[in-house]
Amino acid sequence: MKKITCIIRPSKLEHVKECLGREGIKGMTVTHVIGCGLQKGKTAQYRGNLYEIDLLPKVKLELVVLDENVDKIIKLIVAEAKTGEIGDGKIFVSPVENAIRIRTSEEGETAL
Amino acid sequence: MKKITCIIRPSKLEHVKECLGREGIKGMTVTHVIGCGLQKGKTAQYRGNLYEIDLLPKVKLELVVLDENVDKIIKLIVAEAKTGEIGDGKIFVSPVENAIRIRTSEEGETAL
Amino acid sequence: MKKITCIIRPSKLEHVKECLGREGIKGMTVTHVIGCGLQKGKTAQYRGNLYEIDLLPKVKLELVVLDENVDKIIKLIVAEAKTGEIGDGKIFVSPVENAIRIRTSEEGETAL
Amino acid sequence: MEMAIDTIWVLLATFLVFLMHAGFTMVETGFTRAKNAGNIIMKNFAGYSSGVLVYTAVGFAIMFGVSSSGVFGTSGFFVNDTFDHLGLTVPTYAFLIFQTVFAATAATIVSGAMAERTKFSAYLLYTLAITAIIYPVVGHWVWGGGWLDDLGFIDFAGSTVVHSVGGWAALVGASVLGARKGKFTKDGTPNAIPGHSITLGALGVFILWFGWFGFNPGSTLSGLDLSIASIAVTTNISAAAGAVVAMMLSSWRYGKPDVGLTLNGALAGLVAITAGCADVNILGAMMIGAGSGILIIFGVEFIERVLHVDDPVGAIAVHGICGIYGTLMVGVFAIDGGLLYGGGIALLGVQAIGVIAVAIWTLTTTFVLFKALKATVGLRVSVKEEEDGLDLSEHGMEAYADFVQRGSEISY
Amino acid sequence: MEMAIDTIWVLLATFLVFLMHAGFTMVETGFTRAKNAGNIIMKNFAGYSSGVLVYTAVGFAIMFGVSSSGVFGTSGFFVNDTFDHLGLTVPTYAFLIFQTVFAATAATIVSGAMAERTKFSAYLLYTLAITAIIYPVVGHWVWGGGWLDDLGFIDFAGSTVVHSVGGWAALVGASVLGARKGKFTKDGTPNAIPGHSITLGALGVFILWFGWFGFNPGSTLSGLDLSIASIAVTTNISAAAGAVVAMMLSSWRYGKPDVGLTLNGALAGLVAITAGCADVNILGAMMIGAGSGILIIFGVEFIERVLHVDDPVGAIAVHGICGIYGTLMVGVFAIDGGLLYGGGIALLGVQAIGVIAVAIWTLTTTFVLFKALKATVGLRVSVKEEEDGLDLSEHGMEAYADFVQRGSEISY
Amino acid sequence: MEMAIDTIWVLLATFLVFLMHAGFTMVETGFTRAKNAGNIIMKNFAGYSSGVLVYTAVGFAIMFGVSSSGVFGTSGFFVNDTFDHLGLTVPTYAFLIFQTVFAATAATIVSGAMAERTKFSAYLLYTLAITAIIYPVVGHWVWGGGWLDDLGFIDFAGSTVVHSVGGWAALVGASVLGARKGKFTKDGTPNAIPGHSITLGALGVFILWFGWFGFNPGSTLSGLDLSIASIAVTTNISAAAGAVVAMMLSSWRYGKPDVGLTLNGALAGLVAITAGCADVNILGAMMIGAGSGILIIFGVEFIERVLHVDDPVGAIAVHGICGIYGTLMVGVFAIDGGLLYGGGIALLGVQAIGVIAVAIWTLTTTFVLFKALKATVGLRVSVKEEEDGLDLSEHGMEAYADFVQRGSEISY
Ligand SMILES: Nc1ncnc2c1ncn2[C@@H]1O[C@H](COP(=O)(O)OP(=O)(O)O)[C@@H](O)[C@H]1O
Ligand SMILES: Nc1ncnc2c1ncn2[C@@H]1O[C@H](COP(=O)(O)OP(=O)(O)O)[C@@H](O)[C@H]1O
Ligand SMILES: Nc1ncnc2c1ncn2[C@@H]1O[C@H](COP(=O)(O)OP(=O)(O)O)[C@@H](O)[C@H]1O
Repeated sequence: MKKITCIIRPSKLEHVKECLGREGIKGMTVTHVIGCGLQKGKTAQYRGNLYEIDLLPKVKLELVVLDENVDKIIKLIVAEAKTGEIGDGKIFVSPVENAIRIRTSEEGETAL
Repeated sequence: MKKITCIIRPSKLEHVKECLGREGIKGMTVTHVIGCGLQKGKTAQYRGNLYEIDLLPKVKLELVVLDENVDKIIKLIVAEAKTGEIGDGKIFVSPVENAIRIRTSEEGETAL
Repeated sequence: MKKITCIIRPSKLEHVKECLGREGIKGMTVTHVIGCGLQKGKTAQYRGNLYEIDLLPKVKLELVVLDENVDKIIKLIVAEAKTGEIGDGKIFVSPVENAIRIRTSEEGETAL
Repeated sequence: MEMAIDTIWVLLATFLVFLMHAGFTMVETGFTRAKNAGNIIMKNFAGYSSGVLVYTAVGFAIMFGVSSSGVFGTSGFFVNDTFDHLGLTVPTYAFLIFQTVFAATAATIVSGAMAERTKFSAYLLYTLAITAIIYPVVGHWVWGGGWLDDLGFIDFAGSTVVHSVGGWAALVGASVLGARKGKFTKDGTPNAIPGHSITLGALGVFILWFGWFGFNPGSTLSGLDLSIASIAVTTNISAAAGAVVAMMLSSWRYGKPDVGLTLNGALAGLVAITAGCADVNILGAMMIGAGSGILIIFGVEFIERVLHVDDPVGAIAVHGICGIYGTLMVGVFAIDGGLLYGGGIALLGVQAIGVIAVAIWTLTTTFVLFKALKATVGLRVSVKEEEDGLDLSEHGMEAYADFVQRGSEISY
Repeated sequence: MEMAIDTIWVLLATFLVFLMHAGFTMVETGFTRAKNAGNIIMKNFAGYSSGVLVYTAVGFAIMFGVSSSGVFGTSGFFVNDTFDHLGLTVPTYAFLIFQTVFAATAATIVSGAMAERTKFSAYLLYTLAITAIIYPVVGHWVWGGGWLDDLGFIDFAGSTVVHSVGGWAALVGASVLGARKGKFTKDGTPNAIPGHSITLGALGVFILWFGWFGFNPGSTLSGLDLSIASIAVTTNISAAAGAVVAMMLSSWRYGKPDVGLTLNGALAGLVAITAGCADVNILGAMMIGAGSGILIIFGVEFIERVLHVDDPVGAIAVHGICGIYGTLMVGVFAIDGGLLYGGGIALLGVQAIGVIAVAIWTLTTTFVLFKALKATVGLRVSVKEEEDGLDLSEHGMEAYADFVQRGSEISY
Repeated sequence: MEMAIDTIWVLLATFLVFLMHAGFTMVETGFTRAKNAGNIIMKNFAGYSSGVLVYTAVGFAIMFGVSSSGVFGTSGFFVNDTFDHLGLTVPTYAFLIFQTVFAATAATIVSGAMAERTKFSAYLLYTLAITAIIYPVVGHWVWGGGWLDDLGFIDFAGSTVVHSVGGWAALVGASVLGARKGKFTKDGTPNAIPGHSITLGALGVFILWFGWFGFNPGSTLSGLDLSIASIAVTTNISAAAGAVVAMMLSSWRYGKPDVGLTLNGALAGLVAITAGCADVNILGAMMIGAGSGILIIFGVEFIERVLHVDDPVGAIAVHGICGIYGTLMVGVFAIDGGLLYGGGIALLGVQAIGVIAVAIWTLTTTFVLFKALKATVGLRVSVKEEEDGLDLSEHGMEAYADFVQRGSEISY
């Protein structure tokens, strides 16, 4: 099992979620985060003082999936979340050793 | 060291936290997330247009713990966070290579 | 590649971010979380009823970095996020197997 | 021209009292959870709107129609009759609209006490009943030439007629309904369930206080009556005293000055002075207000810890307990006839009779009403719906769609 | 002394109407997204402020100056002339400020319909044009001794003069501008884009309702005119009926009583009664309000699903459709001259002429205006700016800096 | 009947001024951080409430009691005397309550400038002192038959008496207190600390503007005085001009039209016109307002960058600087006696004397007061408490329990 963590643009969330759903990937956990990287921040002003908003709103998707699905999902997300502009985000893959479904106590792959 | 990530119902947070505390597990980090899976979303309406709220509020608990405690904690969480209805959530176990306590610069198991 | 997850005090976020930036570490994802551990909670009152706020606001930084940078970054964060008071937070290091930049489909270390 | 002056005064007072509905709405929504915010708005808003229609059609006639032996009015349904027997100095319509916004006030008090778990349809039916009959009957007794009026009962602007009726109904409603999930632990200790916006709650209290300047001084029904000035003063002072005392007492009892209870303290002072605002002096107003500041703290505790009734916004303590208290205090502090001013206990006795009569009437009718609603349409949403929040389950909406929220986590 | 009474009345009505701008601001911001909250505030606030200056300097003269053959006024620019020809019973300044707050109302209606995508500079220019010329010309026709006035057209407080002008301008503006990104799917189905604070939206509606008690009864321009009482009653009842009917209808059509549409229903009732508030009775008011409650539901659907125009707060349906409807209903329900009261269709015909004339004028002028703005300063922000939100792109600010928000995620 | 008309006018004005406290509360809370929202509410709410009690008991007598050689009043403590020497045309109580809500205004100005770091108990003690003595003495000089009144000093509704007193006290308070943690970097550059709800802040400004229609026109103390109409107009125009100019200037200086400063601009215009609202014409009002729009931008910068004083909501610039400016401008723009209308510099000189005298008095007394508070109960919370937020440390509460917040992260 692997965890796929994607940081994407908030405006892409709905679309990516739908596409994943169409591929049968239904389970995921979503967090509203802020992030920085190459993308330039925005200059804001407040009562005459300028300040930098350099942590920009992003959405983090976490999907724990079977090893064999990893590549397919990554391809799909890359295809659907891309705008080509700096700030499109990243995907990280990391190992997961076990998964448990709380409702049924099932363990391992069947728990996904 | 392992990281136990649990996605549970928000209404179970207090209870699970207390039970963990009673077992001596005090350290954890909590995030308000939204998630989808088998659980059906809700249909909402706004000024005559229907829309699907399919990302439902969940709470994510992250606990980094000693290897020997993993099973005990999982059992406890499964027992306490379960309602038996779809949407109870999942637990994921993943490897952690090191931990550092910022306050003291302690490393490894003693940092937990 | 490793993921460095740091839980720090919200008031240290700006400072840590700047110091990392100065070291050339620009990419990170930030989440507003709440956490508990050794730090004591606060007692709040509402209309005559007391209650414990034991999950205190923290900020979670996630940085995926090259293996060789891990130590340097940890040192830096420990130095900059420390106040010496209980509640300074933790740093966890975990493995990451792959990284993909959505914009360019680059994979691996060049994607960071 | 006299009539114009009186009409202007009554109408402006009406507008202020109307705005109190915004105040109630903000207080109730601010002091409850975000997941029920839209529902509370609807209860107040649709409650006011349907109350207006029903009171105009039925309630007004029962309250101010020609009296049937001092118990209820019988003429003027749909305002289709003269109301000459009232001897008004303003057009009937000015009087009608002033009374309409008052009636809606009595109804809306209950929505706070029953917040976060009541079925919307049941609430609307309750509103119709209280605006059409329960409140107008009491109103008739006291202000419509009924038997309490004849006895010499003094309730200038409605501590009893409006507030205690609302308070009693709230008590019955909240009891029959039961507490919110998570409000009490198994051993009966109350938990804190913090409101979602103290700023909106505070704004609501300010608006209510503002509206009360229409409620009390407006109840002279005449701008030529110069006592409007002293009524404004007593009203303001009692509210201030209620707030200050509640602040100090909450600080002493719970360790820190409690914001919610201080805000409630002002409302307590306003409710308490409502009966006697035209009959007491500055000192009396200060005493009455101070007393209400004490009562609100112990009242909230009493409702919650002794009666184990869950009243999210403290409506029962504010409107019920302080309404009764204020009515009785007229017997003590009235310059003319009060105990402290040599009037003996006669007036106090009459005040007590009024309080008790209204209590019996309201408790009985609302008990039957809520039980009937429970048995028919159902009074309470399901546990699942309560957990999800009434916004989603009753209206299919989210009140704060752009903000990340703490799920339904409650603090217990 | 008569003059004092009238002046007090007009001024207090003015103050209430002024507060309507707070109401509009809260409604429009509450029903749109958090990332545009500051921009909407600025549009309303700066729009009001510059409108005041321009109307005082130019608009007032065009509306109430000595008439040039019933089409527009020609004297009194910068209030530098007498307005004796109006035969006012209040000081010119009282009349001026009352008219000023009215004018700003017409202007502000549009900001809701064009919310979340309009350039701030373009919006300000539009405001100047409507306050200086477009609205004052219509006002002159109906209230300034112009040709519609001569025809016997009845628009007591401005269903047509204020609201339909705002509504038509909103329709043109929103059409020329195009829909918000994500509002319609490729096949034209509308998506829901929920507002960020239903509590602020509801507060706004309460404040608007409150302000309408200045708008309608205040339009007598005299406190000695006792019809202020019945005007207050018809106003209140129509709003209540609009809300109740919209609630029931939305519940029947969409499954659950919709909070946003119920709030809109009250506004619909208020707009609709504005023309006839002084000429209909309680029953007429109830009918007019009920009808507007139906119209608002179908109107919102029509604008969105048939015209495919994106109006985030429903301004076109509320002010445009219900404004026209209310104006026509005067021809039906007016006690004196209405179709149902034996007056034949004469009045109805005149009302229709007025509606059509105002429509033609407003559609033409605002079409030219918005096209001109589009061609010069530009009417719409860039896609990127729209995505980031206008707070950031137009004002470099965040409205809710301490809260974690859901990015720019919209529900489609 | 004359008395009735005057009384109605004064009372309604009182109610509007009362509502300004809601406005202040919303502005101050909106422009500061969520973690201090409850505390700011308490400061305003409890400050008003205790101010009412203290002013009624003591302040009113010092302000309007029989004068001791023009310096302070000496009779009527606890309103236990006649105030016949004032020659009022309204009941004493009407005058009392009008003055009470005014007094509380002066006090509350300071809470914004000292927000987010002041001890609650110290703030309350300050409130008592300013309402009981500091403000009433100034009031006596100008409005109570004191020496400035005798000199011919014109401050119609209180640019100096109310606003500059509040402004000076705010300056002293904020200076003695020191800046909020993180407000200035080590080299003294100011950082932005954005407020938590621009919508509530804007609502507050609208409410304040609304209340000002009681503040200024109400200060005639007579509804028979037809200048109430022109006062309403000058008030409105100055506010509008202040907002428009501040918007343009902020846009030019900082790149984009700043929402917070535009809102402040309107308040600046309101404060500035308060002294001369009855003595200038439309053009004068426009000039005064426009000037205040410039002053507010540079004033805020001056306070922050030159004086290095941290005033979270801009109270010192709005009330202090614009209060002084407005008072002086009476000497320039007064139709009767102003420099521009051939009156020479006599009036301007008197105005300057008044401004200076009030400055000396207020600076001295508040300096002693704040130093004394600092030395005894302590003026400032601990660094830890400030970081956690005053809601938690002073009241043990959370203002927005259901929302995920950005911790105490500030933008620097
Ligand atoms: N090294 C990293 N670790 C964790 N998150 C990162 C890292 N680099 C980028 N991110 C996340 O990805 C987002 C987009 O990255 P950015 O460098 O701005 O653009 P791009 O992905 O197009 O190169 C950032 O806002 C941040 O949330
Ligand atoms: N594969 C997954 N990866 C990450 N999170 C998941 C995954 N599957 C489920 N979740 C999380 O668990 C929650 C509950 O899952 P769901 O399938 O609805 O019910 P159940 O756990 O009872 O089967 C989801 O809302 C989501 O947050
Ligand atoms: N075992 C753990 N797993 C995950 N997060 C933890 C763990 N222990 C602590 N934390 C996080 O670190 C924060 C600080 O920890 P705490 O024990 O209070 O202080 P300190 O780090 O100074 O020992 C907690 O609020 C929590 O968010």
